[in-house]
Amino acid sequence: MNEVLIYAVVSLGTIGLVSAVILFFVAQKFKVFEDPRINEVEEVLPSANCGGCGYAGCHAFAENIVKAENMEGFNCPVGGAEVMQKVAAVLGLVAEIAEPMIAVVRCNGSFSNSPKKVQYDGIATCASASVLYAGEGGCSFGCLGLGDCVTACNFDAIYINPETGLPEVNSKCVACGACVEACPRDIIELRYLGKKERRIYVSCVNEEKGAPAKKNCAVACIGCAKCFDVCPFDAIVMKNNRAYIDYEKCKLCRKCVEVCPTNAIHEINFPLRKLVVKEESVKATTQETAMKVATPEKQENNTKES
Amino acid sequence: MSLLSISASPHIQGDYSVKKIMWGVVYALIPASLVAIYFFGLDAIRVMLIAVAASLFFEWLIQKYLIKGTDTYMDGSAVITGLLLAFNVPSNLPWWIVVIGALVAIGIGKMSFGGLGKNVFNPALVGRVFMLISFPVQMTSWPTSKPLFSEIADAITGPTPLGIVKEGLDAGLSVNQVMAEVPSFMQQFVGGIGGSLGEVSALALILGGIFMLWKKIITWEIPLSVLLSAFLFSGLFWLIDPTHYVNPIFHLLTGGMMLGAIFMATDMVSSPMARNGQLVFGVGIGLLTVTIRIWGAYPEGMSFAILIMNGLTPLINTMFKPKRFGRK
Amino acid sequence: MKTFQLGGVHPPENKLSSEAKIEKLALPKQVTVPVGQQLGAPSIPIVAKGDLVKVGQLIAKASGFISAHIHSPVSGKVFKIDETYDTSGFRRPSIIINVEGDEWMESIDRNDEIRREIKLDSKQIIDKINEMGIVGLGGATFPSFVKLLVPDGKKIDFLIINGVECEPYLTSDHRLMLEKGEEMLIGVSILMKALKTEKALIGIENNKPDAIENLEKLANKFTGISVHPLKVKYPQGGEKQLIKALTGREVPAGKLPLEVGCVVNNVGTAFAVYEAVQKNKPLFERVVTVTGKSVKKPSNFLVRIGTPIKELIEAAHGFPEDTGKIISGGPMMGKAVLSTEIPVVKGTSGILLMPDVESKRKESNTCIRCAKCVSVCPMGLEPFLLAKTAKLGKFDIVEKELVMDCIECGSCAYTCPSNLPLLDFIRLGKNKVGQIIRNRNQK
Amino acid sequence: MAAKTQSTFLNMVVVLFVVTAFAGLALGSVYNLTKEPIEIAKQAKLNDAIKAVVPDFDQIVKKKVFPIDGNDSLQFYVASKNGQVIGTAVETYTMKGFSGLVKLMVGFLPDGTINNISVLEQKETPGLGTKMTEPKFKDQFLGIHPADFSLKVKKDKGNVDAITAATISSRAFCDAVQRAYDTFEKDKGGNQE
Amino acid sequence: MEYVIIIIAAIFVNNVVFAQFLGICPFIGVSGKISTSLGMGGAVLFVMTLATLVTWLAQHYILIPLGITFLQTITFILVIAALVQMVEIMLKKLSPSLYAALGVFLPLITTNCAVLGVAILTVQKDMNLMQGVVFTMATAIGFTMALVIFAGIREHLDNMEVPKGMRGVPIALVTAGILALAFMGFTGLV
Amino acid sequence: MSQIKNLTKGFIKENPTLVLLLGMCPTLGVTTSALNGLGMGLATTFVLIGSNLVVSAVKDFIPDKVRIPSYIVIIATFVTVVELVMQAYLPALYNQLGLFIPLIVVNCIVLGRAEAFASKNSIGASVMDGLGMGLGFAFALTLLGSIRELLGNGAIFNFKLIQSDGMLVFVLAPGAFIALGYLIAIINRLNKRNA
Ligand SMILES: Cc1cc2nc3c(=O)[nH]c(=O)nc-3n(C[C@H](O)[C@H](O)[C@H](O)COP(=O)(O)O)c2cc1C
Ligand SMILES: Cc1cc2nc3c(=O)[nH]c(=O)nc-3n(C[C@H](O)[C@H](O)[C@H](O)COP(=O)(O)O)c2cc1C
Ligand SMILES: Cc1cc2nc3c(=O)[nH]c(=O)nc-3n(C[C@H](O)[C@H](O)[C@H](O)COP(=O)(O)O)c2cc1C
Ligand SMILES: Cc1cc2nc3c(=O)[nH]c(=O)nc-3n(C[C@H](O)[C@H](O)[C@H](O)CO)c2cc1C
Ligand code: SF4
Ligand code: SF4
Ligand code: SF4
Ligand code: SF4
Ligand code: FES
Repeated sequence: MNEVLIYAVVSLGTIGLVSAVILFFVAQKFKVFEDPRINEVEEVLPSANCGGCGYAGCHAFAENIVKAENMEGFNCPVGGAEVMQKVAAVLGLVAEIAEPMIAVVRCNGSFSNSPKKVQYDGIATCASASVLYAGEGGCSFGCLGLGDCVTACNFDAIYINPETGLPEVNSKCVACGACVEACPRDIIELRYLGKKERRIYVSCVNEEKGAPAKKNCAVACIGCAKCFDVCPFDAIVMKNNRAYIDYEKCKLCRKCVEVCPTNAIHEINFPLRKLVVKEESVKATTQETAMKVATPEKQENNTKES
Repeated sequence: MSLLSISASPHIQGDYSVKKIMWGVVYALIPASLVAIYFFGLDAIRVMLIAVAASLFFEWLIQKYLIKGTDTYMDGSAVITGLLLAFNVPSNLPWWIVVIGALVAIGIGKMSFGGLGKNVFNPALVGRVFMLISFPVQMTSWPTSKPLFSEIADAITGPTPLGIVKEGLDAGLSVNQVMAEVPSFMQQFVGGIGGSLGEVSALALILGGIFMLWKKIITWEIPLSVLLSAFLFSGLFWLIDPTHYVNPIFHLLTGGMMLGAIFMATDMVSSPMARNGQLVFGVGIGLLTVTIRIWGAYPEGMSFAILIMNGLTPLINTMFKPKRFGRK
Repeated sequence: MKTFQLGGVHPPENKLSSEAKIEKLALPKQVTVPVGQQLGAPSIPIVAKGDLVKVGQLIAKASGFISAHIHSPVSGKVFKIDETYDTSGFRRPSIIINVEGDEWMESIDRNDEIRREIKLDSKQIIDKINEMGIVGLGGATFPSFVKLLVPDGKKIDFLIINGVECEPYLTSDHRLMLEKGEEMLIGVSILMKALKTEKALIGIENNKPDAIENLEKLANKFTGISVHPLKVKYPQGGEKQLIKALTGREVPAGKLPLEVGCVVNNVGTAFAVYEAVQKNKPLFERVVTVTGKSVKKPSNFLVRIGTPIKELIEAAHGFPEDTGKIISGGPMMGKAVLSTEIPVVKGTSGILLMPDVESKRKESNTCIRCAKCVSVCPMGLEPFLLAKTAKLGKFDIVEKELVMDCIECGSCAYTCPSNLPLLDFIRLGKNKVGQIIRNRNQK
Repeated sequence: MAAKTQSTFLNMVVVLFVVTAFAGLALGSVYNLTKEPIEIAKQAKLNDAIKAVVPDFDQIVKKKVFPIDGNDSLQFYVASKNGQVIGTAVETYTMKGFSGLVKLMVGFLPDGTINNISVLEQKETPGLGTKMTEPKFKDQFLGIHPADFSLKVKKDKGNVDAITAATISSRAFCDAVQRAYDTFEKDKGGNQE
Repeated sequence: MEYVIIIIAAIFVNNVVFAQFLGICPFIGVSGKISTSLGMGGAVLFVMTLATLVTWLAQHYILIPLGITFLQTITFILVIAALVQMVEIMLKKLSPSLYAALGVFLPLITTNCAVLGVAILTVQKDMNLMQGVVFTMATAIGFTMALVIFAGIREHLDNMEVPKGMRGVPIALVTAGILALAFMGFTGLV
Repeated sequence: MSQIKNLTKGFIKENPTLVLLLGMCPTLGVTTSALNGLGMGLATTFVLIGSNLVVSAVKDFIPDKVRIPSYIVIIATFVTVVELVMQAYLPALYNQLGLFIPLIVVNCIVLGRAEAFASKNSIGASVMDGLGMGLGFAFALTLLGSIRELLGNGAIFNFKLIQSDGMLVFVLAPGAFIALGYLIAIINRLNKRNA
């Protein structure tokens, strides 16, 4: 061995030794504990950072669930049960199985059902328009059609149908609730996806009395309570001149759908039945009956897409 | 009757428009263009036409095929960019360099950022500095002015007054010795000194500036702060040692000082929004220009100074806010 | 000539109706009186369907401190109490009265004679103003008596009377100052007495030289009232701007004029105060300008509250064919209305019918950062930045950039060469930031 | 995966020591292997430079250091053939380049005529100043005698054609050559060793 | 005067980022916000100065005396790595907020060319310790300046709708290019 | 993952420079010509392969706390080897690349691959990964070098294609940034189209 070799080995080795010693002691002295499971949980999460879980992004969710040490109230809507099971595995817990949900748009004030009375000429955000005026069709509860919900959705799951001017939800929806939050008129609601993706809901949130409601929109809920009367399961609540179907109680029997005089109750993904259209509603709106039949079909198609 | 329309207040709009502003600048550039044509003849027309046409063409092309926005090429801003680009180059610049300059100005300087209003840097200056550094030979061989109708033969190239001074001082000559070789202040003011198309006549540029001030296209803050700070800063050194530092008036009248202060630093897109910010911006340009002129390798520092301050503009905008009503 | 320093614009004045004398409008067949006409809590109806009411009879009571009484503008029978459409198409509870005759409450002094002597003391005046349901007629409909309650330890140096009327088109204040100058000045004296202040400054823009001249002449008879011509500049009528223009004082952000020893009232309010205190007359009618470039006879009407605006338009010789937008108020701050069925309320200062071509917003481009909006903002804000960040949903920045200081004057959107709907976005930001602040304060 | 070594104090220190020591060993060996080639490469470069600027020499290449006007010293390589000095390669420099240092090897014939010049080191702008290495510029110095050829660019009233748009580099080049010549002249007396 | 020249040269004329191409990764990575870039600049200033100090000593008291300058690279990087890790651990404890702000980028300082580059430059240029430290600090200031200017521009661009294809890194690089163009104006100042 | 995939992913899809944006300094600093880019790329490839190999071989013996320092030492060793060898046999290129050779140590790609790949994978896979990433890096550098040389000097690999001076900017700092910016924009677009 020559000199250079010795110097090299000794000096480098010494430097290595010294750094290791110093590092060790510094590390000892300034130790900060961070639960390593936080990172593990975060790795399992889909990193969509959509906030659908109610926390500021996936990291915050991971932090909180690790801190809580239990799964209660924690759900990642994007990942669904599968991901929650993985998270549970990391934490050594059992995952609650949350029933899958989807967003529904509870307004059917399409161009034909609720014709334009004025022309909006401002910026295209529902938040802005909803403060400014009732809406082009005159209903001050209805959809403004400017798509704040569409902007809010991170999953391309909601879009405005150019023919109706209303948003429609497709099967990409992960029920994160961003659109629910975004809608200034509280039109969108998360409901159970339902068996075979079948759902029944009142597609109107108008709280006006029958006459003025009907004046602006042919398919408004007029608060007549016929559905309320017919429901065998007490799933329908009447409040503020409108009916609301509780999705926890609804057994999808479709009785209410038949009795609604304005066709405000929508059923989705049910097999088509013979068109039993009642006299009065035909008189009221021929166009909209066709609409109503068309809507479920469209949704069905959407579901099939993926 | 059509449907009533609904919108939030205000319900009326003033009659300013982007087009009006931009074409206003183009009108303001006319005196300087005429002077350029007078002194550099057909060459000036050639360079200006090529620059404007190329700028318009690239703006249209990129708009249409790359960013697919609405057609804005006729709003006049590209015309200004083209004209100012032409104003910043010697009249004998080969046509293809002018075209490259326009491509860089519009393509890199403006459209890469998204087009009108979004660029950080002054597009014409991006083009100009790019050319200056890419083609130093062509960009720094200035034809001596060759007034229209005069007999002087072509292709005599001569340095600009700033170049003469820089060379001279670098070679160790005193100010008096070098100043003997440059045109008089009067000549510099009215026109006829060698240099780029747009910098030969301070008078024509000032006329354009007054027009823009009158039309409220620009405000006084930026031009004045640039000129004043450059004057004071160079004046300070001149007072200390007049044999090594030239007269501040010389600094004001030569090179791109007037062109930059009146037409290029004032580009609203790339300058600060608040009044105090604009003053800071202007002073920064003045100081940097003089610094580069006196100590740097380049005889002229206006373009660099403006670009650097363009880069600082976002910071200035966050640090200098308008005077708020009812707040300290 | 005095004016405020920061910002401001000068839109075309278009005061088409400035020569039109105030006319009394014929009584309508039915009036719709919304119970929420003032800033603050809606009032509570105290009449029922079928009740007979007289002109000036209390029909709805204030429901809280910041609220106001509402009096019947007509005599007749209450047809129903139900929701009706407001300016924006929302449904609001209103009292609908079928007009029968014109029978006034006996307490109201209907004599045309001017009553100059102020008998009541400060406290009584304030109570009277409250009782008569007076709200600010300058636009905000803020219950006037609240402003007059000066907290202990605060002293009011100036009562400022807002005769600026800086909005284009509108002329109701102008006509009032010409035709009811003296009554208005007595109203001012009453307000001075209520506030226990010696000085009142009346600010009038010098595009109304006749009003200035009239009031200057009359003011000589009063002590402590002076008239100040102001350079024409919008939004000089904004109270902060007016205080700055007249006194040089700057109301600190987020604070009331009280902070700098001022109270601002509109000339219309002063006149209403005169009528309330001297004539015992509640606020149930007001002057409304009906105007527009295609309107055949631009007019100023004295109108009962609750009259549908279509009747006003009829009286101005009809609805122009080319109308594209109807605005309640002026073109800078007014609200676009959905239909002509809506009633005149206490805050209605004018009805403007805009021709179709003018009413459509011009196509907007991108911001060219020309800073014009910055230079015209009377509050020293950066509208382009507020609008952009609000649009992008960066509400933390919107808040930091002081969006809550915006007085929504619209100067920025008016001036923008790119026709950007700046104020739309700024309002959006203001709403969101307001929510955020409220949520934060709740925590 | 095999169980990972834990982060105990001993493990840490030992591992890091072993790794570094091993690295030292490996590098020391490579160094020993490459030491010679590196020396040779350096030497070769110098030799090439000398060879390029003086006429064919046979044996000795002397190294000398001559101080010049108080300043730094320059390296001289005196070449001789058959015992006769046939030229001197002077390693000269200037700091006046566009980017500072420019190092040249200037070859003089015994009478002071410039035989050839090669550029040892420069950091000038590619495409501008770097043109000093090209024959087009360099060759104008061949065979001239600085006594009757002003080593200044034409702009400064000398005889040298500057590189277009790179006057600064050209000046620097001249400056370095001038320094070499001055030192060479000054040294002439004691040249014989 | 000598120091003034070193400082001006290091900050403006030969700016690390715009002219020397060192530390580009953090320049692109940490320049999203003005506040973070200031923090990063501070961290770099601190680490860089410390690193130069230590490596200079190592060079002059170990490597040169022992004739093993070929170990320069490995020695320097080892020393710097240990140093950064130490700073990181200490910062985590002493100022969690600063640590949170700089987050992942502290370890990145190890792999920031600027730190090692400047340490090597200092010994390459034969600077003495004082010059080396001044040079390093000026370089770090130049780095911070570039970072902050750039962060300002990027915050601004965040509010602009930059065309899709150019959004993010491409426009950042183009902007850096134009800034570098502008900084060429300082050529020749020293 | 198949070995081939380990090798090829570094070229376009996961190209360390153009997609992952690592190792920007050498990318910008040495690409004044295609040849320099290639030289730098190959030198880095060598270091990558070597360090990946050693790291994956010794990964189990290294405690976590000294992981990074140990990896760095390993990398630095290979870098110094490259340095010495180049000095000995390619002195001209060594002078051209200058400071950037020792800086390979801190090239984020090298440490990044050691950390992210070699410390978790077998020796074979790690070598392939190193080779792939290295070649990807070399490819990017050569590409950028060619573009800059072409625009700046009208040549590629010193082979003059255009008989004029070219645009000087591209040889200088600003041109490096600008050229890389547009190159990345183009690659992004291509990747999106493929995906
Ligand atoms: C909650 C609230 C409380 C107020 N209190 C007072 C007050 O005590 N004294 C006063 O002079 N004005 C008070 N004001 C009125 C404002 O100063 C102002 O005159 C009113 O909002 C209308 O102004 P504008 O038309 O300029 O918007 C109050 C306003 C609000 C909204
Ligand atoms: C932008 C703006 C413009 C205004 N212009 C006027 C005006 O021209 N005349 C007026 O009396 N009030 C105007 N106001 C309302 C005043 O700020 C203030 O509320 C009013 O003068 C207070 O008096 P009042 O309570 O008697 O209505 C304006 C308010 C704003 C925000
Ligand atoms: C980026 C850049 C690099 C330059 N590099 C050099 C150089 O290496 N050598 C040089 O003499 N001049 C260089 N210059 C040009 C000088 O700044 C100066 O303009 C020139 O040397 C003097 O001009 P002239 O030769 O036309 O008289 C460079 C210019 C720029 C813009
Ligand atoms: C007062 C004024 C000055 C301008 N100056 C320039 C200029 O120096 N360079 C330029 O390219 N465009 C200029 N423009 C045009 C326009 O603002 C510019 O192209 C934008 O930067 C493009 O977004 C100017 C416009 C105005 C109104
Ligand atoms: S549609 Fe609504 S709930 Fe469904 S994913 Fe989109 S935002 Fe979330
Ligand atoms: S559902 Fe709500 S958010 Fe969506 S378009 Fe309609 S109003 Fe807007
Ligand atoms: S609306 Fe608000 S932001 Fe716009 S000018 Fe008026 S106060 Fe300023
Ligand atoms: S006025 Fe309009 S274009 Fe000008 S800065 Fe403001 S928002 Fe932008
Ligand atoms: S390569 Fe230089 S900082 Fe990453």
